[in-house]
Formats: sequence, C-alpha cells, structure tokens
Amino acid sequence: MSVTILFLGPLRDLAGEAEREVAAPLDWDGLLGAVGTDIAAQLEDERVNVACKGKVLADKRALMAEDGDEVALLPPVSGG
Amino acid sequence: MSVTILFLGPLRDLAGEAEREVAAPLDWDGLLGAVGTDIAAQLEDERVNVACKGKVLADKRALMAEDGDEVALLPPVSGG
Amino acid sequence: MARLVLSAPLDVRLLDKGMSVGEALAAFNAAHGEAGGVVSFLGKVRPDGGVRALELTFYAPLTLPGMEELAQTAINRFVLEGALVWHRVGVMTPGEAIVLVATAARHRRSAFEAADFLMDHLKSAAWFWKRERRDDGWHWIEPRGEDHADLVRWK
Amino acid sequence: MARLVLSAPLDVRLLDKGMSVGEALAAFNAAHGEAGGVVSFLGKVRPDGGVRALELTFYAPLTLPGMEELAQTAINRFVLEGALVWHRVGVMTPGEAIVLVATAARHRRSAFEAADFLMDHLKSAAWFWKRERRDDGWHWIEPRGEDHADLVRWK
Repeated sequence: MSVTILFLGPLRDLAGEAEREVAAPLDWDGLLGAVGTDIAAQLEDERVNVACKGKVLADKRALMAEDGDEVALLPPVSGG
Repeated sequence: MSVTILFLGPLRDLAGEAEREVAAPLDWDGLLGAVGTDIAAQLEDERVNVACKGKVLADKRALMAEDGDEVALLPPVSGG
Repeated sequence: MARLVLSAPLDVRLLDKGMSVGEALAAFNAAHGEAGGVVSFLGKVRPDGGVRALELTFYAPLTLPGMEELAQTAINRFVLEGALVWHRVGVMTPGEAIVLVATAARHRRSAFEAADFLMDHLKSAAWFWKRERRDDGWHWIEPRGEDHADLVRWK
Repeated sequence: MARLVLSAPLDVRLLDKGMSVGEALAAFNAAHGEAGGVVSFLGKVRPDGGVRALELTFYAPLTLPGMEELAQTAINRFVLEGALVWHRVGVMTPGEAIVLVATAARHRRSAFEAADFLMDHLKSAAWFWKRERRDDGWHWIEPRGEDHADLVRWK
C-alpha cells in the first residue's frame, strides 16, 4: 500500500534522496505534506511538473496516486 | 601575338569549342567581332561577366587584353 | 568493425556512453541516398568556464518517448525523408559529444530548418536536467532565456 | 586507411572524384574539439526528373579563390572556429555527393547560420556551371529564382 515519489534534477539534492516511499493513496495535499516544506514550495511553481505512472499531469493539483504508482517531481528542464 | 578566349558553361555549346585564339591586342569591340553574333548578343547581357588574366572585370567594356592574356566569358552561374 | 544499422525513417536513441559521430553520419547518409540535402548538428561539452564535467539526468518514462514524438513532429512538419536524434546521458567531459541530430530532405532549406527546430526543442523542451562540475563542486544549470527565445520562433 | 588531415581553420577543396563524407566529418570534428557546435550540410544529386547525370564545370582562376574568400567571410561574420567547404566538379550520378560544408562555432546558432550562408552563396554566387543529362541529352541549368531570394537574406 505505497506510492514511490521520485525527485528529479535539483529536487533530488533538495530531498537528500532520489526517491521516497509514502503511503497510498496520495493526492496533492498528501504530496505537499510528504515532501517537506522546501520541496512543497517548489511544487507551487508552475514550471515544476508532476508525472504519475509515467504521464505528465495536465493539472498536477488533481493528482490521485494509488498503490504501486510512481509519482515523479519534474523541475524545469535545462536542456542538452 | 595572340589572346585566348575561353567559353564557359553554355557559351561553350554556342561557340562550338572550348576556346579560340585571336590576334592581340583585343578590346571590347574586337571581342564582339571575334565571337560571332550569337555570343556577341549574350555578352550584351549584364549577367554575363568577362574575366581577363583570371580577374573579373568591373567594367567588361573596358577590356584591353594583350599578347598571352586569357579572356574568359562567364555566363550566369547555376550553382552547386 | 560491425556496420552500424540505423532504423528509418527515424532513429532516436538515448546513449549512456560515447558515440562514433563519423560512423553515425556515414550510416545516415547511406540510409538516405535519394535525399538532396542532409544536415547534421553535433553538440559537444565546451571546456570553458572551468567546467570539468557535465552530467545529464533523465526520466525514462518521459525522455525517450518525448524525443521520439519531437522527431516525428519534425518529419511531418518539414517533410523529411529521415531524422536521427541521439542524446547522451550520464557524465561527460569537455570535448565529448552530447547530442547528434541529422535530417534528410529533398531540399536543403527543409533539412536546415528541421535540424534547427530539433535542437531548439532538445535544448529547452526535452526531459533532461543538467549539472556541471567546476572546481568548487557540482552546479545545476537553469534554462537560459536565450533558449526560450529560440523556441518561440517555431510557434 | 591513411588518416585524413584537414587544414585549419579553413579547409576548402575542389574535388574531381567522390568524397568520403563520414571520414571528412570525423576529421573536422576532431580538428575542432573545443567547439560547442558543429553543423554540416551534404548536398547530393537527386535521382528525380529523369536525371541520369550532372556535370559541373568551373574556371580554375576564379572558382577555388572565390570559395576561399567566401569561407573566410563566413569565419569572420559568424565568428567560427573553423569551416570546411568541399565541392565536386566533373560528372556525377544520382546519390553522389556534390557539396559538403561544415562549420564549427562556440554556439549552435552561429554554426547553423554560417552553414546556411555558405550554401546559399555556393548555390548562386560561386563560379560553377551545371548541366544535367536526361534521356534526351544534356541540358544547361539556369539559376532558380528561389536561390536568388535565398541570397538576398544575407545582404
């Protein structure tokens, strides 16, 4: 009964780890509560995207992750 | 005591030969007379250039070729 | 040396080690023998600003599918005969290739524009995160304003 | 295979037989290891319109010097680290390379623009005359209006 949160790019440094297991189900408020205040503040930035099950959410605030889902936090990309 | 006239590109077909030896010296009127009426008509086209001793003449009508000089008739280029 | 075989019309790859650029371009050229024009772009790690190394991270479920979609968009928009889009991930040192793009089209203008389009999007609209190691450690790179301006050209 | 050595920053050649494109680009890339971006353009004879062969003639005292001057202009204007400009002359068949251009610069935009600039000028402002052989014989090619329009972009 868990969801895996993945921290990409600079969010990984901020989180201090690459991923974290949290209890399922997980919605937007649950996510903000699970990641700590620094990352929660980043998530409010419109340029930070959230993917669930490998798909970018059109509305990240509508997140609803279930058991076994992977939720990826995607900061602004910095190109190749 | 001769000047070599070179026919480039389509002018070669019109001349029926790649080059022709004519008496030196050779000025613009002499050139028009030496190349035949078809090529003389082409030479009046501003897009047709004339080079003497390997340099394109800024004013082809100021041509003054001397013994041993090469005069090249350059039709519009058609690129690579 | 085994002969490199590309998939056509699209060959899109994420590579975790160095690429043989001459071989890739020779194979791309051979695969598109009837194209009038072939354009390539090779991006390399520059040694300036005290950069010792560069690391690109990616997110597997998004990065390669996003590159494939981008390449297909370029093929349709610029009427290409083919496209190659290769991108390194992991740690690279100055002089190493980061990205190789090649486009084949009937006319040169289409091939040029498609390569330019692909690069502008790879630089600022593909799922990569970049950091550089300098003498004082690793630094995450923010997207440059110039890159966003480049992208707006294609809207 | 003897290793191909290019002259730097400029390598300008008129070639009377085929070129090894992959080898040339690998050598150019190696010669400009510190450039952030390398762009290449390869133009080939297209098999359409019933073209069996293409012949390019040139005038030795003007053609190569003109290409060298053009390449030097591109280096100055686009602040290039290097440029390669190779052009075939003589008779070519469909699929064969006619022209290969490569540019190396600090930033990709300069490399793209310089390659585009070089090609536009080679296509309509270099000393070449072209004819095509079709089933009914040889035909001289007139410059296309489109090529002149391309050239005006750089004035």
